[in-house]
Amino acid sequence: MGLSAEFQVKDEVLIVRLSGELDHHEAEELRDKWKEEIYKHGIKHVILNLEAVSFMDSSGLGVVLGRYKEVLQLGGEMVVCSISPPIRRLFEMSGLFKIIRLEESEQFALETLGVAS
Amino acid sequence: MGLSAEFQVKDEVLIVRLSGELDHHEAEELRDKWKEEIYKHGIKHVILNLEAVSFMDSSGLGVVLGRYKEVLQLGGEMVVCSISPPIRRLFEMSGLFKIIRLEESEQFALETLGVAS
Amino acid sequence: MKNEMAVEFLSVSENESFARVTVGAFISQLDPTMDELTEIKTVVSEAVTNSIIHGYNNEPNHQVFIKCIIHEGEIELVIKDNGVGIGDVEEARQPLYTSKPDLERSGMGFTIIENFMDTIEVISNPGEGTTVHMTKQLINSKTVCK
Amino acid sequence: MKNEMAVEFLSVSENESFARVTVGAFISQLDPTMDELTEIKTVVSEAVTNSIIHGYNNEPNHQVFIKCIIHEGEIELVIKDNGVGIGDVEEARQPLYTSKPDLERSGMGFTIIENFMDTIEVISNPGEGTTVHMTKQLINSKTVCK
Ligand SMILES: Nc1ncnc2c1ncn2[C@@H]1O[C@H](COP(=O)(O)OP(=O)(O)O)[C@@H](O)[C@H]1O
Ligand SMILES: Nc1ncnc2c1ncn2[C@@H]1O[C@H](COP(=O)(O)OP(=O)(O)O)[C@@H](O)[C@H]1O
Repeated sequence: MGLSAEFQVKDEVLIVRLSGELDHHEAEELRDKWKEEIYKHGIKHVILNLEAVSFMDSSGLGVVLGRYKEVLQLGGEMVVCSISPPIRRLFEMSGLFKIIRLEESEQFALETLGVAS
Repeated sequence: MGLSAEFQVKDEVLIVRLSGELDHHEAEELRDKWKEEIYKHGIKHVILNLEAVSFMDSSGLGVVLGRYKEVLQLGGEMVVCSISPPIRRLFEMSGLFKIIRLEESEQFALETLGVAS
Repeated sequence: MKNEMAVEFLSVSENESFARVTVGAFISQLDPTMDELTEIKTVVSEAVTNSIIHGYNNEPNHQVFIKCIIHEGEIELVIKDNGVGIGDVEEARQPLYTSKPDLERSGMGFTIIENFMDTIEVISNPGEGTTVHMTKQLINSKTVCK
Repeated sequence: MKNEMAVEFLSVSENESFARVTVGAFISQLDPTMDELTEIKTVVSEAVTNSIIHGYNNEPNHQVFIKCIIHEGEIELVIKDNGVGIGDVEEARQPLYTSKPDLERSGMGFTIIENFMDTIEVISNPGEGTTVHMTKQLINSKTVCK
């Protein structure tokens, strides 16, 4: 079924909406596209919307962590939203919520970053 | 995903509605239930509604042929309806439409058998 | 892209749908049409069912083998058992021929395989099991390659 | 019911999802919960990915092996490669440990497997490949049996 990624920029926030299955096979292509979006638009924060992700494993965690580090260097924040219970467990297991903030919806996440819509 | 079968009697017509996958594994159980319904209710004709059948192979053709022969002995007719293109091809390949009539919908099939609804 | 897999499983009827899903998932890498996917799944179902009920006479403790190779839009599919084998392959391949009419077999298995695949070869001898070797070129992939 | 299957395939990343679907289809015979199905698929993904990128260093021409046995609600799963093997298994199993940080590995593969399965045993030596042997008892089946 594969993975598809949609990117949208609002002020200095990059919104990343993923759908499908995020495994090692999909992770590499996603990393390249995502990196490009971060540097092309000169953004600061990233909101990762996982609502439509039906499967994710530790390779997915790897890409998220990689982008987190980049955003940190830009002085920004990463916020993840609309996460399903199984993926939430992966994030919890690996302590990712200590560094990446969780919000219920994209809307909430945007507001916490000071972006009106 | 398996197969489920729903039986309904209208006058002397037995309506059989199948949904799911009809292969050899499912065929045996279906045969027993279907036979029982034919003889329990003293019916004459059978309408087979295949609308919700997502997969069927030659083992499925075998069960249908088996019931056709029983209905023939009861002096009745078998009508099949709401058949998808792939299953239609199976019926065509095996010449089943020479002996089993095809109708578009259950409603049409009932009317051709003289049952008002 | 070339890719290859082999799967084996016990000769129980529960595994007929497992075999369909497995081969279906593998060939979906070639991006087949819905019709092509259905055709391949049907073919797998026919050959695996034959191994279980004819090859192994419905005994549950034997192995059925599938090998699938995909290469530039062509599917090569081999389904094999170590069962009783077939004495007269030509007769067995006739439409409506079945050696087990009591089991409500339609005798259409081989005919369906012939219709849905480009080539089929049946290698079998009594006591030596049966190997069904099939190929099919997918339409889209063909157009793309030429 | 006892059932058993074995599948092998080339060490290419396209086959990670194939492996998940195949094992998922097989264990669905035990009627697992959605959570249990996701857990098993995740575990398959972790171990198969490890064989491909660590065991075979991303070389596409090697074989990955999976064996799955289901018996009274218990799943036994073995995922194996003939790759480079692991020198220090204990270190490898530490959370966040990875030998390939450059590939953006999270080092969470073994930890996830440990969390999602009841038991995991890793048999590996440098140059001798890696075998990951896991078991899991499904909840419903357990309740029904006792
Ligand atoms: N794997 C097999 N092992 C032994 N005999 C087989 C096998 N496959 C097919 N046959 C023989 O070929 C005949 C025709 O097969 P097929 O066309 O699939 O019809 P059916 O399965 O309905 O009998 C079978 O009845 C059987 O005698
Ligand atoms: N099949 C394997 N072959 C060789 N080394 C492996 C294998 N599986 C795991 N390893 C080693 O164990 C380490 C930890 O694995 P894991 O927890 O899955 O994290 P990651 O895959 O993110 O590195 C890997 O970095 C690798 O060094």
